[in-house]
Amino acid sequence: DEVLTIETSVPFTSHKCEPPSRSVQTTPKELMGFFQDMALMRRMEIAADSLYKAKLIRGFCHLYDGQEAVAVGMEAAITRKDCIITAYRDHCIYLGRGGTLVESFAELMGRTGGCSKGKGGSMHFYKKENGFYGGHGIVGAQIPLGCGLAFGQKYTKDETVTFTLYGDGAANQGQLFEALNIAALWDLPAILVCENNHYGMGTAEWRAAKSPAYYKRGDYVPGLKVDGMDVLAVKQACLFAKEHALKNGPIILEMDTYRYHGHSMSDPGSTYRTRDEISGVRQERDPLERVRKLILGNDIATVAELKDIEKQAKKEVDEAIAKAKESPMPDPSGLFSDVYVKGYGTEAFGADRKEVKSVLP
Amino acid sequence: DEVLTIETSVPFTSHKCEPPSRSVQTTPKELMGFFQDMALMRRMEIAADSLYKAKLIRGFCHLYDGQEAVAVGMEAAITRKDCIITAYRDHCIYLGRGGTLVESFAELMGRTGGCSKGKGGSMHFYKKENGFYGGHGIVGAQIPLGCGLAFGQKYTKDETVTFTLYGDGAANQGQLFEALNIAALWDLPAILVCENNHYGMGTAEWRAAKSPAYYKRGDYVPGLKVDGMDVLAVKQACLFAKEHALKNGPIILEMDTYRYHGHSMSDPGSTYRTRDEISGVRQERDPLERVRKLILGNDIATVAELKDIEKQAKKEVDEAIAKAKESPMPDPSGLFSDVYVKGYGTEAFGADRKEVKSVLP
Amino acid sequence: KEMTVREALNSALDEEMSADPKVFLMGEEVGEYQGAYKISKGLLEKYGPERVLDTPITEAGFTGIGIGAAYYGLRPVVEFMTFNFSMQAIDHIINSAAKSNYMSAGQLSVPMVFRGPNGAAAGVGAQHSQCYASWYASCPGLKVLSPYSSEDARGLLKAAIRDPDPVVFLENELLYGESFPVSAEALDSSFTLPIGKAKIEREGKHVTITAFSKMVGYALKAADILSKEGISAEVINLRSIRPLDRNTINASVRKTNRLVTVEEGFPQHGVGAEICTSVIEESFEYLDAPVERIAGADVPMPYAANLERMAVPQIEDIVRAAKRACYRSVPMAAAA
Amino acid sequence: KEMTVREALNSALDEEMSADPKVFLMGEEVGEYQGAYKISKGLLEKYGPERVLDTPITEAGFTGIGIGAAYYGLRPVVEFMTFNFSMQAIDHIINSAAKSNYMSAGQLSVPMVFRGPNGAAAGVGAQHSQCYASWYASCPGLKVLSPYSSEDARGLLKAAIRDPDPVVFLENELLYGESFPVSAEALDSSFTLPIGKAKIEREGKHVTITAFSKMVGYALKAADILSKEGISAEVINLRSIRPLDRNTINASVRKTNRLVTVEEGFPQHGVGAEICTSVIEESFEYLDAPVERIAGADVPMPYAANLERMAVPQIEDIVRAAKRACYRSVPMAAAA
Ligand SMILES: Cc1ncc(C[n+]2csc(CCOP(=O)(O)OP(=O)(O)O)c2C)c(N)n1
Ligand SMILES: Cc1ncc(C[n+]2csc(CCOP(=O)(O)OP(=O)(O)O)c2C)c(N)n1
Ligand SMILES: [Mg+2]
Ligand SMILES: [Mg+2]
Repeated sequence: DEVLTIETSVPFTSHKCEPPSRSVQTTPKELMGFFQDMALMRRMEIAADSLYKAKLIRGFCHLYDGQEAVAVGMEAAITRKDCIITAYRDHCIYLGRGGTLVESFAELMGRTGGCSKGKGGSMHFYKKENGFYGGHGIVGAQIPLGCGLAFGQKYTKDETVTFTLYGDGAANQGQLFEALNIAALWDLPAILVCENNHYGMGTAEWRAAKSPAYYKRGDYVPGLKVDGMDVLAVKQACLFAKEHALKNGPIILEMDTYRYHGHSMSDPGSTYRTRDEISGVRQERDPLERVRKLILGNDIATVAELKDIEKQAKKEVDEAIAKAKESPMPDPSGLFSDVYVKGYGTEAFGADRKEVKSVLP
Repeated sequence: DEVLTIETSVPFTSHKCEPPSRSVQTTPKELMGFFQDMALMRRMEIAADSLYKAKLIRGFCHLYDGQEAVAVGMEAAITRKDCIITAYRDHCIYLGRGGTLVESFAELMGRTGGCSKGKGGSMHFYKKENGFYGGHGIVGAQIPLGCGLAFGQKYTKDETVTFTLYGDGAANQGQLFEALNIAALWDLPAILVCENNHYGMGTAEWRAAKSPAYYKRGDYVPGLKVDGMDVLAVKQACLFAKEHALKNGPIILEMDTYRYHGHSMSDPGSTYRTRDEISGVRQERDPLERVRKLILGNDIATVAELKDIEKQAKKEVDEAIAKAKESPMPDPSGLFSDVYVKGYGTEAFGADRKEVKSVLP
Repeated sequence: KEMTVREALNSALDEEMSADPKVFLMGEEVGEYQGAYKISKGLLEKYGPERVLDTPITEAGFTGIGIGAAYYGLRPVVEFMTFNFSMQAIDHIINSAAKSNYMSAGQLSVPMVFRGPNGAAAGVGAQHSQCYASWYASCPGLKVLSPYSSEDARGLLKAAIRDPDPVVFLENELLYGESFPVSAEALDSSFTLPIGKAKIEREGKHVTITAFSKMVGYALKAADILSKEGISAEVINLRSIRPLDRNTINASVRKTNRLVTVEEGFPQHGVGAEICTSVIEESFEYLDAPVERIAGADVPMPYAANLERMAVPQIEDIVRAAKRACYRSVPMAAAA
Repeated sequence: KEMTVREALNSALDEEMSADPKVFLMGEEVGEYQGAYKISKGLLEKYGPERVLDTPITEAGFTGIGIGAAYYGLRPVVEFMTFNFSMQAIDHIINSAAKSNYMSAGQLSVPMVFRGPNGAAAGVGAQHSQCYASWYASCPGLKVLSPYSSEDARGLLKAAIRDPDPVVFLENELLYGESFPVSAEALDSSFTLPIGKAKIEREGKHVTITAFSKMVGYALKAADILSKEGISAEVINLRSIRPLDRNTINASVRKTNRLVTVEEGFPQHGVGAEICTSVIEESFEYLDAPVERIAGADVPMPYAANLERMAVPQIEDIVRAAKRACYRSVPMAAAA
């Protein structure tokens, strides 16, 4: 495959490190893959929106559309031996790690076919065999957890790294500073990826952070500010970060990105930001459109071919939903499974303990 | 009274602010007061050590000798309308705020005459009417509490400030970063005073902090590094900080200081640092000796006069202990008092609820 | 007149803020966003950003700041977006708020309220569904209230804000939109309910059912069903988990001689366990049947709708337990 | 052979670290300082700084890191200097450790131990004396153990480290220096005790006394006194608070027909409340007297020695309660 060298949209801004080059190496195949992956993610999230409105998905549901370049660019730089952990906005990260659409939708609809057998829900997707550790619902808590994964990697001398994703809102959490300090003291191969979509729920970054320079958080750890809407910039930054982390310990990547949807399905997403702002980002920075332009500009595929890919994505999503709907609800016995790995034969009780109980294996 | 101008031991190191002048104004009277106050504190802590060894004080007991210049210099810069909150190493801060020796020793011995009527103990001294809010046993927790006091001051437009003291170990706590961010966002008149005595229990600062530059914590808030063994430097820094905080919001003061005793009475204090290190500080940086030299050098008092003050301090301490010993143990009814301000007449139970109970007023 | 629980809470906050300038509200999204669940709607506009404060998502930090402000003499109302997140701040609630008045022998009182939705909502999974009633109510120094109806919500929240001690105020997201009739008296700005007193929601003769929050509604529905079968159930709305109104509970059991406790939280060391024990301690000889405990299943909350339904008490669970207590035979089901 | 609880814990850690390279220890002062209470003495020297890690005083951070390491497949032992400080990390213990295996349908197991001294020590005041047994034991997903003797300490800690689930291991500072006889079997490196099983420390006929940790010793002393007065008390050392050995407790009560529960923690929603309720649920008809509950006083821990003594159960409280349960008359004291 031919190698292309493409300039990132904007330069990297660096803190306490030499930034990587703006010239990113890629191939037509990689670009086509990026387009395909992002189109699929975009479609999945739009479908999830509909399923939610049709009341087939319950509770919280946080969509990732707009931020796809982060998930996709990161995967292009790392292997499945590297670990990823993120927050509740986890559908696309899961897909990027090799999760399937059917398992995603089945989980969202609370079916046994889900990646957590319907027990986790939207916020709790996992794929441990591919290095994906969730899906965490408590803002900021995944940051020490991710540093702990990195601890495990260092302890077992695996020469791999962990990417810990969190939002701009989460970046103010004290446990970030605690974990970062320990990661730095212990030289853990931990990469903190702040997905700065500029809002934590309805709060603009500057209202929540005196210093919204998230790539400088903690000050003593190197950091890089990256255009998170540019999949190639993300890939370049992640390659750089992985190399850095293996040699020197933690590093922070701030991904400048945007979520098109509201925070979750109960948030219209339009009271704290203008429609112009949203459509401006869509028009000028959309990650999928950027790749489309690159593909067309480099004569890698035609407009129609790309449209076909998008149609194919829609078809895959629709088929997956149909399949997921066929997956049954969990068996009632599932209420008591997986409370423990080892239950020692003790009894666990249902709401009416005289009526429903179970012996934990 | 004649005004003296004295140079601080070392220059201030500043972060994101213009440091105050090294030339500090004082008077003979003030210097004599400093000597007297510090001599009394020193004596009090040495007496507490003996009382502990005589088993008259129980549990934890954290002594302040070596760090007296921080308590005394700070008080010289502020009023009792300003607030102070600190950690468990609180005896001398309490004394500085106008607490009495008798109440201190009575509290240490768990007597009704104690500042918390014997219910708090060594770590829980308070003197709210003079702006002293404790005495807190959980490392780092006093930092948001102190910012909350500052919030109260701003809310009520009192034009006063809060000094929140914490150790180098506590400086790594995430809640510091959380509180500092909020204090900065809301322009709270909060002064964070890191008493850097270079050890958190048995852990040297550099083993606990990747970046031990505590005056730069958080990065975006101004800070000042101060020789905390030089009472005049402390006073100058606190004057500066108060003015700053009222105008611009939070500021950090890192006081370079030293504790002579072990962390608490169970720690000999000699396994993680050398005896040479301790005696070196005593000889070269002792806060009391520095003031003695200033007084003698400026012909304010004679060697004998200063010795007399120290003797007087010893006498006061001995008398206070004798008095405190006469204070009775709390009445058993004290077990149930102050659980609530308003108990609504509900019952509270003792260990054997059929035997001991009380109606809460 | 009818009023939703949301309106009741909102009006209570509004009235107390208007009555006492020391009262202020802080928390995530309470201001510009009008509250994640719109409890604080309109308050920012009315009282301004000095008294309605949006915080960063840093529970330990802002809770500590709230408590410090209470030390200083203000009357903060700290909202947790849900009580699950209060775990990040629980050291402050226990060690900085609950214990301060005692440790300082009365010098450092902490007149404030911690409030927000508690327990299970719908489909929000294991990390967002925990009930904290028993944890907080185990701690001396705290008061713990949990309203059911709009009248409860108004009367208890207003009482909590006026109370000189730290109050943990456990709401329920699924009740926010529910409407209840409210009396004219309850609409008066002077209205409060007494802390530490349970309410007999429905009088009965044969069995006592205790519940709090959303479960009161279930208990009342169960009582309807039971009455059709000739069982007269007395339903006690606890309102206050700490102080627990042992007198009202025991008096009722001394009358009915049978007890069913209902709660959505985990069973072990739960509210039901305490109520059962209190009745054994004080009214042992009056009990004609074993106490029946209905509680959340002893598992983390599953997401799937069918499992979730099994994980929280249903009306039929209460009915079945009440019948058991009354020695009506019920068919024994197989273990799951 | 005699052994202190400290030596028992130390040897258990040593043996498990030696047997499994995935086991490591982290916490404040566990390394160079040899442990704030010297439980980890010699381990840094023996296993090096990769496996014995001194942390900063940042419980949320290092606990989260420990749990992440367990996700990855290691077997961390996280020491809290005391369990009071675990409140800064409790969100991780509950939401990141206890619930992960369930939420992930078995993908994310968390094989680790949280350990340290729990409950009252001597003269350390309100913020350093809380017992967390009932809080942690209320949470499905966690196992909660609390040793009394050296044999308990060895057998339970070794079992906890080998267990594939998160275990909260509640020690007691005042027991660390106590010596107990240990059998040859218990000294073997293969020795473990079963999780979820209580131990009958002393058989008896007239009354059952349940206790855990330090209170087991008090219960045994109370049983000595009672035996001199002709009352034969059966003393149950719970060992495991979750799973709770309901079978052993109920079997004992079915034999003795009387129950006294003893714990140092706060009474409301405590361990005693759960045990009482379990017995009411399963053995109501066997009870000949109200269950007697002995617990910490319902107040924050006072510092003064005389009040502190009143705030925790004493041997005479247990004796008195047991006699009451056996319908021996006791003089009623005035309210305090
Ligand atoms: C500790 C905690 N507090 C509050 C919440 C409620 N909450 C969920 S997501 C969220 C906003 C987070 O914003 P950000 O970190 O920027 O991530 P984004 O949603 O933008 O991806 C809040 C407040 C929570 N889940 N956990
Ligand atoms: C949250 C918490 N963790 C641990 C402890 C135990 N502890 C008490 S003091 C201390 C050391 C604190 O060091 P530093 O902040 O430097 O203050 P210093 O004692 O030197 O004044 C520790 C670990 C505690 N009290 N609170
Ligand atoms: Mg965001
Ligand atoms: Mg220190």
